[in-house]
This record gives sequence, C-alpha cells and structure tokens, in this order.
Amino acid sequence: MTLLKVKDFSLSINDEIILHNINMEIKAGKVLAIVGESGSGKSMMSSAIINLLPQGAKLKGKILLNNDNLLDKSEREMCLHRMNDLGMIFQEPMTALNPLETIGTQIMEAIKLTNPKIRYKDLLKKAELILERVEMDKNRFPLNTYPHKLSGGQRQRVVIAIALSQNPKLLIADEPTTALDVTTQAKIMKLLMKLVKDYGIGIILVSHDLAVVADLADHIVIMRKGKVVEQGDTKTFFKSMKHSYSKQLFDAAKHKLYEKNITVGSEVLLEVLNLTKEYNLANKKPLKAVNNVSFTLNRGENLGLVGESGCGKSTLARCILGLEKFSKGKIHIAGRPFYGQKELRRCINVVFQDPFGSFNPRHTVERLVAEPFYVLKKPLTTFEKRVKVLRMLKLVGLGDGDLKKYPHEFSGGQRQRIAIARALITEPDIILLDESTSALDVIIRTQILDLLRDLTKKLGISYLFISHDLTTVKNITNRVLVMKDGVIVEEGLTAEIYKNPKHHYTKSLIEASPDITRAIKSKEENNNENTL
Amino acid sequence: MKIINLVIILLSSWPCIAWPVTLNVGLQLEPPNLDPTSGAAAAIDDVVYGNIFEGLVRINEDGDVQPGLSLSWDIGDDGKSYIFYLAKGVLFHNGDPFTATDVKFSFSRARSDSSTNAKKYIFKPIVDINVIDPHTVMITLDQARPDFLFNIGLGDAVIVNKDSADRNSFNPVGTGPFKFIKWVRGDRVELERYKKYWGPSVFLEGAHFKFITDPLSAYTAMKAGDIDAFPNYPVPENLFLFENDPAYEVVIGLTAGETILATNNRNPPFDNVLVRKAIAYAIDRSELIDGAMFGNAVPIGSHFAPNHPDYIDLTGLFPHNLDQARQLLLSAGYPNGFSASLKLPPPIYARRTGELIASQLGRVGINIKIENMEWSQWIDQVLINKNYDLSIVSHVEPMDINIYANHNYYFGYDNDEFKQIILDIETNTDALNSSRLYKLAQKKIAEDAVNGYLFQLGKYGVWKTGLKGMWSNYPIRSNDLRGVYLEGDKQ
Amino acid sequence: MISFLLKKITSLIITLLVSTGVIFILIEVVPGDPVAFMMGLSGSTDAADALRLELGLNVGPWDRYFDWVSGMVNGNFGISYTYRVPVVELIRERALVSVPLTIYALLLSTVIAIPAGLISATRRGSLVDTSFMGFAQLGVAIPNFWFAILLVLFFSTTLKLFSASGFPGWDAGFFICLKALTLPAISLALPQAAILSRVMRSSVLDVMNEDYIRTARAKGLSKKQALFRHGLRNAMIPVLTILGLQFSFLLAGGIIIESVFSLPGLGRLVFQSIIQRDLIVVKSIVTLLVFSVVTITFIVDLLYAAVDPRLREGNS
Amino acid sequence: MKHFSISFIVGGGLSVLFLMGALLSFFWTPYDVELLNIKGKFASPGLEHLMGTDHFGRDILSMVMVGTRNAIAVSLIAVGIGATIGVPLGLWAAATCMNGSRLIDELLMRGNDLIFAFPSLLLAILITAVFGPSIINAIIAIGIFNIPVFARISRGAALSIWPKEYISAARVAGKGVSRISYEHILPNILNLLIVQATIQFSIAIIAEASLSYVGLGSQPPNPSLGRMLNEAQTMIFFAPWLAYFPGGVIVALVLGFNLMGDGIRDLLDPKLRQKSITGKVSNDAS
Repeated sequence: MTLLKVKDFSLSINDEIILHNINMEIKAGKVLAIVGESGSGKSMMSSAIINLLPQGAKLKGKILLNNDNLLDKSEREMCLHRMNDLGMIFQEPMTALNPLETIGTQIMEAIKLTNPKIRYKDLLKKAELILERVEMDKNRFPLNTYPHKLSGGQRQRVVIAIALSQNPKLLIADEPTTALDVTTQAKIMKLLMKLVKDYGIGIILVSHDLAVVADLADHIVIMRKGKVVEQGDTKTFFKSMKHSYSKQLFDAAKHKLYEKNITVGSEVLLEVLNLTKEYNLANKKPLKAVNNVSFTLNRGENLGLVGESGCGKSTLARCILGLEKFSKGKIHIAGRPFYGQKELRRCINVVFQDPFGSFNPRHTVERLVAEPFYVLKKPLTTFEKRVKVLRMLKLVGLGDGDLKKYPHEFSGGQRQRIAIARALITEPDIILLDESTSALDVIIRTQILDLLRDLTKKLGISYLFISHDLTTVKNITNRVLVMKDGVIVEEGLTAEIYKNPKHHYTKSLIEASPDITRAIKSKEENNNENTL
Repeated sequence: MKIINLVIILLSSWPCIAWPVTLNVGLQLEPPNLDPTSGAAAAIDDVVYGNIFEGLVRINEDGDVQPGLSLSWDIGDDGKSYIFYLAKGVLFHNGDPFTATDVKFSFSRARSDSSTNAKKYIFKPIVDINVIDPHTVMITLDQARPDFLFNIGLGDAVIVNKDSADRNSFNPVGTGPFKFIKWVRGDRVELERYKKYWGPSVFLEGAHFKFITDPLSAYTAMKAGDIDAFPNYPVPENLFLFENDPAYEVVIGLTAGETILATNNRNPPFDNVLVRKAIAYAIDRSELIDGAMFGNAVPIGSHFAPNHPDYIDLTGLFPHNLDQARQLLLSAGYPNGFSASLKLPPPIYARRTGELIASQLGRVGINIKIENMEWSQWIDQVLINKNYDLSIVSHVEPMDINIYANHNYYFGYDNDEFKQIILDIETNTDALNSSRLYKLAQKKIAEDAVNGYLFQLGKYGVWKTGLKGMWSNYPIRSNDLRGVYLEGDKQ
Repeated sequence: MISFLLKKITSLIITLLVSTGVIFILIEVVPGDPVAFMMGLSGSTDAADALRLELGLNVGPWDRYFDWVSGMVNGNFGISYTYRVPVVELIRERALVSVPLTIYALLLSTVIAIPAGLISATRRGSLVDTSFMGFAQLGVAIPNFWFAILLVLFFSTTLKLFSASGFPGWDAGFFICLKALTLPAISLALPQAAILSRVMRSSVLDVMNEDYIRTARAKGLSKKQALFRHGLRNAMIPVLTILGLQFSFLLAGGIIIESVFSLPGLGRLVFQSIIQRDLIVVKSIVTLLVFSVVTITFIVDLLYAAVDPRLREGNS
Repeated sequence: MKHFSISFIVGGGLSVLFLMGALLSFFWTPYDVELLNIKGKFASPGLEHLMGTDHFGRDILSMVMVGTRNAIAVSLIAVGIGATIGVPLGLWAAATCMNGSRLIDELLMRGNDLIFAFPSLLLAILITAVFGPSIINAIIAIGIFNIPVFARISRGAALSIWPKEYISAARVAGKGVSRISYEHILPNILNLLIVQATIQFSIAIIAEASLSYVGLGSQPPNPSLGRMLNEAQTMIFFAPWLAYFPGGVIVALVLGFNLMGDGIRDLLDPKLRQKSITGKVSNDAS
C-alpha cells in the first residue's frame, strides 16, 4: 500500500525554481532511490518531504503521507509528523551530532519526544536496545560517549539510531554513505536494508551513484536539473531505460577495465625505499602514518594506490611531493635523492582532489596554470609563459577565452581540467593524482579519467593514482598497491588483483565497492528465486 | 582677650542655631596623608589645621596671629627669646594631657635630621627650647625673626603627641576641637566633635570632608545636596549658577596665591629686562581675569597679597600696551619676536590662563608653544631642573616674597639689592620699618618685571544659605570649622 | 585534561613574570620624583633626603625589583609612598569598590545583551531585530564617559534620584552602596551590552545553521526547542570569550567613569598614584590587573573545557 | 554584484561626510580655531556661529572640524601601525605554526596575550607620563593595542588558508613560506582585515576621545573632541551646545564607520558570498 505519494510537486526558493512537477510514490517496506548529479535537486526533494527548507521556499502540488497532504500542515503539525512518521539521515555524519551532548542523551531525547510518559529506566533500556540495533556494542560505546569519540561510520549509525528510535514509517536517507569508506558504506547500506525488512519502513535513498543503489532499490528515480528524467522498477529499469541521460549515468556507473596495451619502460622514475613517517602525539605513543613503505614507478607506468581514509596514502603522497619531512627511508626521483629541492621538483607535479580548494580564488587561470614555472631555473618571459599556458589549456579542452577568467567561473569538471593543465605545464615525468576525481559527478569523472589517460599517454607521463575507490583505480592503472594502516598489504597487476585478490583486506575492498553489473546480476538472480 | 570676644560672639549667636549638625564639606584634593608636619600638600591642612591639630599660635581668617595652645607670650627685647604661657587642662584626643614637653618634642622632632618636615627652615633659627614648667616654655632663636610667630602658626608647626606622632599620617591625634574618626580613602575623612576640647565648644556635631576631584561632580554633588559647603569651589565659571540660586551662598575671597607668569631669568631672551617688560606690557590682566577666571580674581602688580596691610597696587606700572611691548622687543633686538615654551601644571586656572597668555603674547610676535604637564613633571622640569622658558603657577605660601632672594630658585632672579631688602626684613623688628621694606621689595621685583604678575587666586566659597562662620579668605590653607554653625532649620 | 591544565598554568606564570619585568622597567623610566612631589614648591632639600631614605628609594633598581617581586610573592606589596600605609590595604579598600562595580556592570550588560541578541537572532530581519541592532550600534558608538555625564545630569541634578558622586562604603549598607554604584554601572555596561548582544546574535545565527540543529529538527523539535536544547550551549562559547575580556577591561577601564562619579576605585587610585608618582602603588596595581586578566582568561578556558567535552580530553 | 545594504549606504554617507569636513578643515574653517575672543564667549548657536562659541569665544564648528580631522588622523595612523606590524606577525606565526617549529608561534602569541593583558588606558597614561602628552604618544598608545588584534585575526585566518590545496600546489611549485604568505594568504584574508580595520578604526576614535578627555592626546591650542567635552563639562548647565556638538560628532563618526564596516562585511564576507552563490542556506524553516 502506498506510504508516500508526491504529486505534481514544485518547489521554488526566492522565485528560483528548484524542483519542477515531481511525481513519485513509495510503498511501505520498499526502497525508493533518487539518483542524480549535484544540482539535480534530489537533496531538496528529500528536505521538502520533511519540510526543512531554506527561508523563502514556495511549494506547490501535494506530498501525501497516507493520503493526507503534508503541505497543508502547520509547523506544529509538521513537528508531530517528524516525530512520529518521518525520520531523516544526512550526508555529513561528522557534524550531524551535537558535539556537547552524549550520544545517549541525543537518542533518549528523540525517544522521549515520541512517548513523553516513558520512565527513565525504560528510556535507558530502549536507548541501549536501539544502539544494538544499529550494531553499536554497548560495552564499547556506552550511552555516555561523546560524538567526537566516534568515527564517521559510527556517528552515522548513531544518527540512524536517532531516526529509528522514533520508529518512523518513512526514512529519508540523503547520501547517507557518500562521506564514508567503501567498506563502511557497504555495512551501513546492509544495515539500512535490514531495517527495511525488520520494521517494514519505507526508505527514500538519495544518491549520486547509480551503482550504489542499483542492487538495493526497488524503484529508481533519475533526476536532473529539478526534473524527473525517468523512473521505473529496478527489475526492469536497466533494460527498459530510454532517456539518454539515464544511459549516460549507467555507462558511467559500469566501469570498463583499462586496456593493457601499454609499454612499461625499465627506467625507474620514482623510487620509495622503506619510507616511514611518524607523528608523535601528545601523551600517546608515536603514530606510524606510513610504515616502511617501498615501491618503484617506472617510465610509462600507471600505478594505483588504494586504501581507505586514514590508511596513510595521503601522507605518503605529501612525502613524495616534498611537502612533509619523513622520519625514515629514502625517496629517489630520477635516481637522485629527493628532499624537496627545487631542481627535482620540476620532475613531479600533482592534481589534488578538491576542484574548489585547489585554486587561489583571486588569481586568473593564466596565473594559476603558470605557477609551476616558478621551479624552472631560468625564468620564462610572460609571452613564453602565455604561449605554453594556451597550448596546455587547449590540450585539456579549454579555450583561449578562459585565460583571464577566475576559478569560480568554472564548473567542477572544468576546474579539474585546469588543475591538470597546471600539473602538466612544466612537462614533468611523473604526476601524482591524489583522489583527483573523487569529488566529481560520475559522468564528469569518466570524462576526466579519459582525458588523463589520453594526455599521459600522449606526453609519455607516468602517474601515481591515489584513490579510495577501487573501481576508478581499476580502469586507469595497470599496477596497483593496496595500503592499510600505513602498510602496503598487497601489490600487483591491476587485472590480477581484481581477478584473485590474495589479501583478505583487498578481498573485502573489492566486495564492498559497488559494481553495477554485479548489482544487476544479483538483482535478477533473487528475482528468479522469487519467481521460482 | 580676643578669646573673650570670640566667646561673646559665639554665645550671642548661640540661640539661633536649630540643632547641631554634621557638616559635609567638599574638597577637590584628597590629602595623601593626615600629618601636617610631613609633606607639603596643602590638602592636609585643608582637613586638619585648626580642626584636629593646633599650634602654639593660630592664624585666623584675616591672617592675623591669634593665641592658640599658648594663651599669651612675651618676646625678649632682642627679639630672640620667646616665652609661651600654655593653656591648662588641654587633652590630646588620645587622652594624654598637653604640656610644655609636648612643645619641645614637636619642635625638636621637626628640626631633627631625620625630619621630613617640608618647612624645616621654620625651625632652623631655634637654638634652644627649654621647659620652664609644665605650662611655660621658652624658645631661643639665633637672631630676631619677626616672621617666627607667624611661621609657628602654620600647619607644619602644630603640636603633636609623643606616643601618636608616628601614626599621625593615617590616624592623626591632636588637641583640636574635632577628633579623627575614620578615613574612607578616595571618598572622605570623618571628624567628630571632641567632647573634652579645652576651648569653647564648637557647634557642629562633626564634619565629613568629602573629596571630589571631578569639577563636574563638584557642581552636581553641590546641587544634589550631597555637599553642604565647598570652601574652595574648583571652577569659577558656574559660580553664578549658585549666586542665582537662593538656596546657596557664594562668598568670593582671596587666597595667598599670587598667580604669576613665572619667567626663567637665567636664559635668553628672558635674561633681558627689556624683554620681560615687553611681556609685562603685552599682558592684558582684565582679559585674563575675565576669560580664565570669569571675573572672579583680583589683579596684582607684584608678588604680594592684595589683602595684606603692606600691599601696594602696582598693576598700573605696566599698563596693557601692545605698541610699548613691540617697541621694547625691538630695542631688545627681537624686531619680529621669538618662540618660547610655556609649561603648564594641571590646575584649571593655569591651563586656561596659559591659553590666553599664549594668544596675548602672540599678538606681539612672541610665539608660544604650550606644554601641559602633571605636577610631578612640572616640579621635575621647572622647579628642580629649571628647564623651562615660561610657566604659570600660583604661589600659595603666605608672605613668600622672600623666595625672590634665593637666586637658586627656579626664577633665577639674582639681585643683591633685593637680597639686602629681604635680609633687613628678616632681622628687623620694628613694624613700621618692616612695612616700608615690604613695599620696597614689592616695587623692586615689579620694576624688574621678574615674572609676569597676573592675579591673586580667588577663594570661591559656596555653601548652603544659612551656614555661618566659614572662612571667606585663605591667608593660609585651612578650613577651621570651630566657628561654623547652621542657622535656621536643618533641611 | 591534566596536560591541558599544566600548559595553561605554566603559560599563566610565564606571562606574569614577564609582565612584572615590563611593568617595572616601564615604571623605572617614568620621570618625576615622588619625594619632590611630596615636598612641593618650597620644600627644604635635607627634609627631602630624609624622606628618600625613609622610603627606601636610595637603593639600586635591581634590588628594588627583587624586593618588590619577592615581596609580592609572599603577599607584601610594600608601603605606599604618599599614603604611608601598606599597598595591600589600599588595594583591598579600592577593590571593594571596583570589583563589585565591575560585576554589577557585567551582570547588567549580560542581562540586557543575552536576551536581546537571542531575540534578534530568532527574529532575524524583523523590526525587533533591526531596532535592537540599531540600539546596539548606538551603544557601541557612545563614549561611556560622555554617557555618564548625561546620566548624571538627568538622574542626579534634574531628577535627584541618585546621588551624583561618592561612595558611602559598605558598612553604610548594601543597598545604599548598590544605589551609589548604579549610575556608574549603567554607563559602564551600555557599550559592553551593545557589543555582547551583537556577538550573541551572530553566534546564535551561526549555530542555527549547524547540521546538528537540522538533526534535532528532524527529531520533531520546533525551531525554538532545537535552538534552546542544542543551540544555546554551543552559541555561548564565543560569548564566554567576550565576557572574559570584558571583565578585565571593565576592571581596569573604570578610570574615567570612577572620576566622573568620584568613586574610590582602583582606577582612580592608580591614576592618582601615577600623578603623585606613588610608583610602588602603580606597579602593584598594574601587576594585579594583569594578573586578573590572565587568570580570567584561564578561568574562561576552564569553562570552555566544562562546556566542551572535546577540550576536556585536551584533543582539540 | 550584490547591491549595497542600507547600513553600508548610511554608514558610508556619514563617514564620507565627516571625511570631507575633516579634509575641508585643512584649507578652510569658518573661523581661526586659535583665535580667542573673550568678548564673544558663550555665543549660542546661530547664523554667526552655527554651533556657537566656547568660553574663549572660539567657534565650535571650526574646532569640531579640526578636532574631527585630528581624531580621524590619529585613528587612521594608529590602526595603520597596528595592521602593518600585526598582520606580518600574524602571518609569520601562522606560517611557523603550520611548518615545523611552533615555538615562534607560541612566543608571538604569548607576547600578544601580554599586550592584551595590559590595561590599555593605564598604559597610555604611563606612556604620556614618560614622554609627556602629545598627539604622537596618543597614536603610539592606541597603535600598540591594535597590534595584537591584527596579529590574532590574521593568524587565525591564515591558519584556515594554509591547509588549502592551492597552498600545497604552490609549495609543489617550490615557493617559499614568505612568498606563499604574500602571494596566496594575504590576498585571501584581505577582506577580513578590511572589515576588522573599520571596526578598529571606530574603536580608535573612542580611544582617542577618551585619551584627550583625560588630557592626553593633542595639546592646546590644537583642538580635540575629547578635550572639548572635558572643558564643556562644567559649562554644560548654561552652554549645553559646548558638550552636545562634539559628543554628537564622536557618536556619529563611530556609528558611521561601524555601519560602513558592517556593510563592507556583508559585501565581502566569503561565507555570506558562498551562500549567495550556492544558495545553500540550510534549514531556516519558517
């Protein structure tokens, strides 16, 4: 039976149309996935249902919860609905909890709201029970734990616990796992699905990645620029989808493997020998962020480095870039020991993750891209610089007109192109790609990856691609290192590792990482089971 | 016999007193301590003189020497030896009886090497003090000193008690009509009538001296009725507001403060008498008095108090005349004037007069740069190191024309003729002669235009109507409250 | 927590030591001789020398510094040159006026500012908000001494509601003293209240944009409930800082107000002492003020820790 | 571009007005401020003297004009001193804090605390006790207390910029700490500094007024608003204009600059701007 029905719903904020004529429907105990890129309005949609919108929001149409229209409700009535019927989980678990209150009080507050007459003893019991429900061991995480003690995943569990504690009929999860590691992501998703089954809750799952939701959702809604592009039952959707955009998303989501016809030279460009980086923390024993790591990167080679957040991959990168002093070991670039000296710097450059953070907002593209010229021994004239910059911009697919523009005038994808231009401008032998595509929407991501692949090939540049995301690494590297807790646990040709990973961690990573083809397969399988 | 008169006056006025009251007296400066024999702060005498402490003799409102603890005295023909006949049955506030030994103690203490008495020079001439009997004491001087009697009437020469002397600075014990109760530092000193006072009993229950630094609060406190009397109201400009208010009485008297444009006679161009005369001509006293003192001051032509019998009016000596001034400057070799600094101490009269003087001298081409400074800076730079051109200050010491005889004083006036005059004054005993000599002295420094002589600082008494017996003049700094009473109903 | 405390305390002590040095040097270079000041225009020189001896001004600066510091350590601040009483006693008397005044003013400003800031934050953009913030702007702009004068004119001379000046002393009774301190407190409090309310407003606004408020609202809390249960304590953190600063500022900043109302407070004492070159008093008071500032910042830090668990573990 | 807020317009208007008046006073004032005319003292405001005359018969309007000029000059220079010393210190502290030795950072910040801990007015008084009262010393006294303010704020802002990836990029390009501070950090914290400067400026105006009120600061015959107020006190009962005009001017001046400061903040504050771009103003549910 229909739990929530969105009918001809439109939303505008300060007369700027955000959502236009949305129709969707979710049944109790089912999962509805809203998929779209940033700016598609998917988050606004979810906020609209629970009516937590910015000031100046105007809503049209109907949002029917059990056939009564939420849009007619007064704020007080809405509060009651949020208490009893609706729960919400947000994207950013790190800030979603009040830092000054224990998780216990925050959960119990929620419980007390739904049944105010509950006795304190029962309240405690219920809170602990719910924490167990979200698989938080009450011995490791007693109720009086403060949020800052918890990891992102654990906090997200607490947020879910809060939502559950009011046993809602509908749970809205806005990118609940985007900020988390793949393994955690998988766990959280599993948890959510379990809840659907146990409680018969309806879930609206908002995500930017088709692959994430493909095997979970019963119904998929594709959104773009505030409109619903296409929607349908997951079983049939992927076969029957017509809209080009849906197809794009689909292609972006299923990653083809990297063609292996590259020639790896014998010349060693980068050599890392027993590198160790220690941080000594106040009144704790020093933490080995990078622990005795060794590897080489040959000319023409495309090396991947995979690991979850906190595994030390970024620290390793910063050491290689000469941004951090390392405690032990050696780094050789072009056969010479590297400790941040200028003349070797020109051999290596970097593309960072955040397309917003990686440019000085007050500099023009020309100045930004030209910055690396600073390493050259004999400085170039402004003219020479401009010529080179223009050529490079053309290579990354930007026009001469962009020369005098400022970063904020570009989209995320374009910025990443500029970043690449900056990295390549001094024609280094190595570029280091630190999560360079993680912040991008799936479609853009594939484009950027293609660009990278072509360019590096064309210019004969080798790169070290650092990422938390196996699938990305998979289709852009020919060799891969898997890192965990500062140690490289497995190393080998990409294809090999994906076929039969040796280390259990690598296994878990591969299983956890969402893969749409696999997802669809599994879906069909359990359909068949149902039909049999 | 003066005493008798006083008593009669008091008795006659007795019936019209409603009832005894505790008087709130406003003072601008808080005394640093309450021992008049220590520092030079006039603020100490403001509170204690005549009220808590008494001397052998007492200076009264008109500056005359009156019997004090010594009811009468004989002076030897040589003018060197004094015999004082002390009052009997006098008790210090701590209960000790007052005897001749206390006199000996007090004076010896003031003369001793360890003494920090600012006016040690008073006791310099004493060669011997001997106690003839408990109520008779004889003091011998090195030579005749006509000003000795007056001097031992000053606060610095009051009689203190052996046991309490060292604590007088914060717990003063004297023989006066009021005894010290407490001192709320920064706010007030409380006095209470001393029941066992030897003299005629006073009318006031007690007195609270409240210290009000801020001139605005002086006005508001008065108007709000927090204060009954302001013996020396700090700002002349709003006096008229009280004059127009029937609830208040304003009595404008004189202080011993000759306000002068102190001039550094050492340095050029001021070592040149022509220049000094030029300045004298350039000064427009009426404008000063009108502008800076709002009309409430008396012009002076020399360093002498106008209410003193020996005073002669020399204000006409250099009448305000710009052309004369320019002429003199020309002949002195400064055709287009010169520049000089004018260092001003904090008091309002100095600051205001300073600004006017600057503009007045500016008219004859003397370009003045004003430098305001606090007292300690002023004392340091002007008084001690004589590092100044011009300054404005009021010399509040009574009968202090003799400072001109000291060529090391900050004026730097070194004139043998004048020194001789002062010497004569100090040694001579004949009244007539001394009067002549004083007039001579006044003339001399006026003609040499040692300093610019501006005006005698007024004493602006403001108090509630019906309050009688407050001093209207300040021959010496004192707010002797023994004769004060409130007429009519106490509001 | 322990390490946090230790760190704070050490920095506290160091600051104090350095400050004593700075103060001493500063005072040493101040020209003008207390003795000369006390002797006045016609003081005799040998008396001055005697006094200098009595005040122990005849020894070298180093000795004086060490005497002073070591004295202060065991609570002996020396004897005032001019008043001839122990400096400690002087300071005690004056502190009995200044500290209550400061607290009074602070209370006033908090009582006014916190609600005002809260209301204008919750009613952002409304008439109330704009008018409150308008007042705040005005409050910041008015020099407090000027405001004080206007207050005196109106309440003392015109309405005769309050006595214009002076302080009766606590033995005269609590409420009488409170009355005497009211006008000064108001004139001190106004600008502080203005500043505080602005801070309060902005910090509340910031907090209301936090994710955890959204979480709270998703629980079904109304906007106000969410703010009061989850927002306020977070919002108070910056406000605490300002309060700490203001306390120390008011403690020292009373000078002008104290003289306008001729209150026997620390400010006026030190001002007087500077004029009279009672340098031993100046030194001690300035040191004390510095000390109070440092300790108050220290206390504020402790309060942070009390409010914020992250600081309690010292991992921040 | 975002259109100007009302506060900016009002504040800017006031500030410009006063600046003009102050500038004008360099070339022309209705009367000579040093011209004393006892005969014409306490003239109430009228056509002859728009703001009346004082106890020396000086024209208040002229004095207010010059006084405003002095106040502005003192505040500008004082804030300038604070900024030119404080900002580099702050940047340096941040840089050292981010790269290796925290010691210098610690030292600098402790020094800041020390200055902060000093009662400002007292120090000013002491300074003038040492060097004698003068406009220069007023500037120094106020300037000193602006140093830690700017040091702190620029340090804080710089610390938030240092982790940015474009800084890493610059360092990958081999740029040194000082160069980065100058090329990348400073331009990006400028807005903040400008806003702070306007606030400090208005604070300085009040400070200058207070100093000259207690007789420190610019010396006669050179007029100053604070001293005018002080002199006016005792005459306020029969010549209130003596106090109202200078006082009003101070208030209006400070008000103007504060409002302008707020306006500038609204215009420049990166936070607000970002919001206006992304339109992400989270749950202000009505």
